[in-house]
Amino acid sequence: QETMKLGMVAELSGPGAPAGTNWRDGIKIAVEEINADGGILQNKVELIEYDTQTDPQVSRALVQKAIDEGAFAILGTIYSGSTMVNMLVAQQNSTPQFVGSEAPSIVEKGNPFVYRTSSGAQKGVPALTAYFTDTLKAKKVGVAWVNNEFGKGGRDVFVEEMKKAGIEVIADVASEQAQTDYAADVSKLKEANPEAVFVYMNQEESARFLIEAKKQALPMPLIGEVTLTEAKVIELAGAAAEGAIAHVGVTATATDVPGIGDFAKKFEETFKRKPTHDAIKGYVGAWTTKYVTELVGKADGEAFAEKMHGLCLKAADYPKILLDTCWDENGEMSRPSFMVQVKDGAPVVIGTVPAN
Amino acid sequence: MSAPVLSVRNIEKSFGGIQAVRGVSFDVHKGEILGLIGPNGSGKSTLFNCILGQLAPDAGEVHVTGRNVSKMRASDLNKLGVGRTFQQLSVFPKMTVLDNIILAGQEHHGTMLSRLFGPSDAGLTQQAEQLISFFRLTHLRDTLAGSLSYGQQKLVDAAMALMAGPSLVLLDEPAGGVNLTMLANLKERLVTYNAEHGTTFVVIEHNMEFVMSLCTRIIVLAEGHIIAEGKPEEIRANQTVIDAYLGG
Amino acid sequence: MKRWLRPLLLVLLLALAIIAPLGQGNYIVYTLTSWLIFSIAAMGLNLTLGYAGQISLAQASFMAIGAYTTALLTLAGWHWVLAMPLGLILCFAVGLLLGYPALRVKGHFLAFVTLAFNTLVFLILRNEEWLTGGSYGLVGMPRPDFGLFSTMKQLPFYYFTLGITVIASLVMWGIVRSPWGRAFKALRENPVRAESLGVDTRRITLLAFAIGSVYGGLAGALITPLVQFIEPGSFGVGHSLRILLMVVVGGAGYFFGPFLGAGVVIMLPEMLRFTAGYYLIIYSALVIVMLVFVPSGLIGIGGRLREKFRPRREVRADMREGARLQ
Amino acid sequence: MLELKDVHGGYGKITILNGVSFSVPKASITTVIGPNGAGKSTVFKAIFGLLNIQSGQILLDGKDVTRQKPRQMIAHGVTYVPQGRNVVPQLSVYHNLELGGITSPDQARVRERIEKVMDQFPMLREFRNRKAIELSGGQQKQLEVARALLLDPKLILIDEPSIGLSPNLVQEVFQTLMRLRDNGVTILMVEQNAKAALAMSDYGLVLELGQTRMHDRAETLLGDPRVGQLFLGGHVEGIA
Amino acid sequence: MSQLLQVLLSGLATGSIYALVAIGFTLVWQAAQTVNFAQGEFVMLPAFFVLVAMGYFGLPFLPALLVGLVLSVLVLGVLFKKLIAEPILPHGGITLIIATMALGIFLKESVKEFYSAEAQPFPSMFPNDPIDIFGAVVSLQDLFNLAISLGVVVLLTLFLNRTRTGRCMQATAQNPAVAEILGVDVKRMILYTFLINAALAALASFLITPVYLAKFSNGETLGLIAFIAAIVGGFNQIRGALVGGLLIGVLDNLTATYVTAQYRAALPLVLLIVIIMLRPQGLMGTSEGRSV
Ligand SMILES: Nc1ncnc2c1ncn2[C@@H]1O[C@H](COP(=O)(O)OP(=O)(O)OP(=O)(O)O)[C@@H](O)[C@H]1O
Ligand SMILES: Nc1ncnc2c1ncn2[C@@H]1O[C@H](COP(=O)(O)OP(=O)(O)OP(=O)(O)O)[C@@H](O)[C@H]1O
Ligand SMILES: [Mg+2]
Ligand SMILES: [Mg+2]
Repeated sequence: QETMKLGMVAELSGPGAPAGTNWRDGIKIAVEEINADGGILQNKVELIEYDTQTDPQVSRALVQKAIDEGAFAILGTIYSGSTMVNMLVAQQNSTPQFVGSEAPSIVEKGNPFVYRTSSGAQKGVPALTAYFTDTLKAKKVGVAWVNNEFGKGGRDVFVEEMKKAGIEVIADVASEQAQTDYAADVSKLKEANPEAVFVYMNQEESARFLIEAKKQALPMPLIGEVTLTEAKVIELAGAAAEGAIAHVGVTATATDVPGIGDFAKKFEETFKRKPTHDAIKGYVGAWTTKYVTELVGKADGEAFAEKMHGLCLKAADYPKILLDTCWDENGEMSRPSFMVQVKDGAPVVIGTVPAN
Repeated sequence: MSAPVLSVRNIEKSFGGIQAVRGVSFDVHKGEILGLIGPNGSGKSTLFNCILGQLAPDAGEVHVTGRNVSKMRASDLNKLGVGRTFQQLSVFPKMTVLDNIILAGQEHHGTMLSRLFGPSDAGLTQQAEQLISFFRLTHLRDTLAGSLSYGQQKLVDAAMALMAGPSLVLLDEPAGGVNLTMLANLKERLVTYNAEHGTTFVVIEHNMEFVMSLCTRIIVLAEGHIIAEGKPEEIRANQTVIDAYLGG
Repeated sequence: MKRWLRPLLLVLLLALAIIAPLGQGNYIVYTLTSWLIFSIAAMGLNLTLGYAGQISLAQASFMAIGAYTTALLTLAGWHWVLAMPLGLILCFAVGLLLGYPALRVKGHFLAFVTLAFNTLVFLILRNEEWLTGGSYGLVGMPRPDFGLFSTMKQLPFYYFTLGITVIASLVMWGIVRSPWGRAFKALRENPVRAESLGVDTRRITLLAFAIGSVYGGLAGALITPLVQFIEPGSFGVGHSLRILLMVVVGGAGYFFGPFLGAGVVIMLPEMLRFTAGYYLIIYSALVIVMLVFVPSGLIGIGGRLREKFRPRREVRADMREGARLQ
Repeated sequence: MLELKDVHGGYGKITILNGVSFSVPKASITTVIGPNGAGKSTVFKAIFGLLNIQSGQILLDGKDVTRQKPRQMIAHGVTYVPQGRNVVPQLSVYHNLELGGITSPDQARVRERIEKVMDQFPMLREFRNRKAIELSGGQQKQLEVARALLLDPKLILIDEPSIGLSPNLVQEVFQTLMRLRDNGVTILMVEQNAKAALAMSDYGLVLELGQTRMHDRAETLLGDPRVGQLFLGGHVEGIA
Repeated sequence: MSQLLQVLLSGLATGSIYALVAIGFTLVWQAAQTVNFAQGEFVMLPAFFVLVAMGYFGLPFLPALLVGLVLSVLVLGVLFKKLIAEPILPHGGITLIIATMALGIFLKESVKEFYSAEAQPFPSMFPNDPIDIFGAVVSLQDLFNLAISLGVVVLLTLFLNRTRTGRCMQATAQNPAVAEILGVDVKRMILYTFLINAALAALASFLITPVYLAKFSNGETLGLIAFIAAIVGGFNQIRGALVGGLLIGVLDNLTATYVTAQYRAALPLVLLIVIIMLRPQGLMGTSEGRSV
């Protein structure tokens, strides 16, 4: 029995560390399960970790290193800036790469070897539009976003979507990564007084924003994509998270989906904390690598790419994919998703959104 | 008679309430060795700093060979041939003695660009070594100037002021800490310069033997004013000066 | 050091640099290349900080200017050889500009001004999307092709960078051993005295910044084809601090300090990677330990060791001349 | 009182002192002379614990004090006024003076003494609230000398007090030192202003190349033609 | 109107936090003539001591705070001084600055590896009740922060300038050679400096973390902004840190609200550069005196 190497290249230190470590830990669980299940093509899987320090240049070097050291697939990175660089290397070496990044541009470069583990912003955000038009019947909205490539991507898609839906964006509030003081942001929104605010930030930023919003008693509903209702955000923001709404691709709170419940339980037992969205993404990425490699029948990058495009995996046949999932010819993914709201300090699924 | 080498007109300088220099004027002519003495804090060093552009005077003008240099920067003034030393030791501590002295001369040779492409010592090693050996520092040529003894640094300082071959030199306490034998050599050297090149000197000094035997004329400053002026023997006999400065 | 030892050592080092990447994986070659590039950037800062004593926390922003200029021009179809000099000229001009505050403020105030400048450059790169691609960065810059010699592959690109590093070092060597070098040091040690000796401290200060910046720009111009992707985040204040770290760890004010420093800052984490999550902890601890034991930088380590194992006593130099009073 | 026995020492690997031996009797003034770079200041540093002593012994009242720390030397009743400028730049003149008596348990007495020395050097009173750095060179030196008088030392090491002081103040300082000697304080002084210094001293010490060359009564040294020729400016050597 | 008031008040509240951290910079400068680039991490760490004391040892909040304070003083004060500051200080400021940069990485990464990479909530010492002032909202916590930084500035200024120990500390920083010759216990003065600094960092940590959340990377931005605040205020005056901190807090909020959010980090910097150019010694700083 041989071993097959999986290169996990992620943001284990630097600003991306929270996302990166969750991604890693999700993958760790997946690899453990895969090995218990006989590995990939009867080969044991060895996971090698590479820390990019959240630095794109380092990430590029590390993807190169992982491939030099014999990795047959790459898992990572999460920050779009890094992925944009290192996906070139994987492409040059015809190595399949599952990424956690959500920036639209990743799948627009015609790279056949890069695949998402969650929908990009250009799929996730439009899924929300219906909520603004039908449920809220909003005419004027605001957007508060973190000014990095992640936030900017989401914000651009949102503004575009609103225009299409005929909704006016009357407050467009950018904030810095790792910002701590949201007083100005919130007071600007308060002054503009839109009917709802789309909040697109990373975890702690979301929490700090929510806290300030509560302090200044911001009256309108706050709606986010993925992060805003994550367990971590609720833990950090406490009562201030109450009522926040988000569209979530796949959420650990959707425990009635059997695979998700199992994963969440196992994760909590192993790491003593709740899995985040990033953990699930890593988990799904690792399992997909197994499924697709076995579908192809050998570790071959070209064939893998061939197989991936237009592939749909049903949760019934491939339980660890968690939800029925498809990848299009660009590597973009689609699957059903949820609307979640924080009620009594816990996220509750308030609706499902079909795959788009 | 030609224009004085240095003409100081009505210089005033105060520091937040303290009037250090209160309207001082004097002329120095070519070939003179002028002594500037006065009690501690009478404004001598401040006057030097105003003359040489290290401090901006509140009022007054300075002329060097007839040219108004009041607003001129110290480096340009130096290029006009005005050299100086500071009262406080001011060698470049982490450079060798040789480098210290070459530096003092290099800016007077060639242009900025020619210095970049020319020889690394600007052709000054020999001249610098002569000065070094004159001040009995040959064995310290490649030592960092900061690890010299007080008196030795004082000598390097003086050598630096002389290196560029200036026509007017202002020395602030050149004798302090220098061994008497070496001081006699220094005096000899200043006199030789003065005689051979007509170099003009203005010297602040508290060592009366040195001042009285070196200078051709002396100005006494007290509380920012000139209180006396004259030949050394006149000053030595002047009762005001004795009371204010020399002591009984 | 004996007279023949130094050239011999240099030839040896160069030979080492030539054979080092042979037979290594792409990753090692890539890392060696970034070592050379950061050595260039650190060499520039070493001039500004180590020789001329002007604190600058903005070296990364000059890398950015060099990198973006080269990137935009090569993307527009220019050859690197034409794009790079333009970047350097721009860096020289901006470096002069940044030097102006240094004429007025010193020490930590200067540190602040340069730091603010770095932040400003970062924000412009991020916000002016029409030009710089904003936070998405620029991607797909070609590596220079010289007809017979194409640098597309990792190894040729390494030799290309090595060549440029050698040229840059020779030029730097020329500068620091010329009278300019002496004037830079004089500025560091005692600007008032230097001014009184005819050193035009204004001009020398500005030059210290401008030349140092050009080296930053050159490093940036090389990063562009190396990584083939640039984004504002790679040129933030943190990266300036990292270059500062290289200079001090190597030995500020010593010619070879930057090479050592860049080596440690870039290679050491690579070597420690086997320790998984702990490598940054170990790395930072090692840096601290090193500074405690050789505060003058790694370059001083040889002397320290010699001192330790072969302690020598020297008699005072004037003993030879003999006493005059017996 | 103070005795040095064959002291060797220096900076880093360079040995500057090559066997310095002498003794200083109690309640006397000894002036050290010698060319620039002879090692005069280095001897003071060696005594006060600021130098790396390679071999030899320093005895104070018969007790071995070799390699003791400056703070211990102060506790033994030794104070030191170094060459050059040595003030705390951003503190006021008064607070600089106060630091001179910082080790004394009796602060009331220190305050009294500060008033006394300010009588002696009126400039200090006038400028008591100014920052020390703002003073002129000579004013800073006065501050330093005054600061050394605030404790009741047994032994004062004073390195070229005359640098920068106007002639009347030099006389004032010398007289103060003589008064102190008459009260039983021992004084070891370096002076280039050697004729005046030797004239008020009991003993003289000639140092050259880090070795003691002569050690005798001050009058004897003043009268010695070799000393006069070599160190007191009696003769101008050929100019190189 | 109420928006302007809100922005000003919030700016002051944030500014007082910056001030509290900035004081550490000026203190270390005044007493050791160096810059502690790990200051931000010094403020990040104590909160984690408290979390460990509460989480792993089950202590209630107040005793845990006490444990946090003691540990901070030991680790950031005593250990820092003995292992890093003392050996490196004699070799000049810049070397120590670099060492503290490395220390910053060390602390940050250690917390991340041994505690958590994720942000943690942190309980507040003071009630977080909102108070309405003419339509603008501040929390009680904000008011306490402001009052405490004011108090610290006054106390420290008095200590440094009015007590003999304080002056000995200044003497040690400004001219250690002279201090030593005069019999000042130089090592002890340095120890005092770092002890006070550590205690201050712990205090700042306990006040800030409820708002900022406990996270290993908090020190980066905080340290940088506080450094800038200290400089702008004039490095050599404790009260400068307060003025600098408040100024930056207010400017930042005003810029973000009324001018540009994209460049909110830049505009205050540009203004501050202008200030520095006009007053090179900083807003509250005094000039260092004659140089010739
Ligand atoms: N930068 C300054 N700030 C405040 N006061 C100053 C400054 N420079 C000089 N002074 C004051 O101005 C007066 C004159 O000082 P200056 O240094 O010119 O004296 P001096 O004649 O050279 O004395 P000395 O013989 O002691 O060197 C002194 O009272 C001094 O305290
Ligand atoms: N810090 C130092 N490092 C290395 N060498 C030094 C240091 N200080 C002094 N020296 C050397 O030691 C020798 C003696 O110096 P010292 O200061 O004792 O001389 P000195 O007799 O006091 O001279 P001066 O009359 O000039 O004050 C000199 O040759 C000097 O170069
Ligand atoms: Mg003077
Ligand atoms: Mg001496």
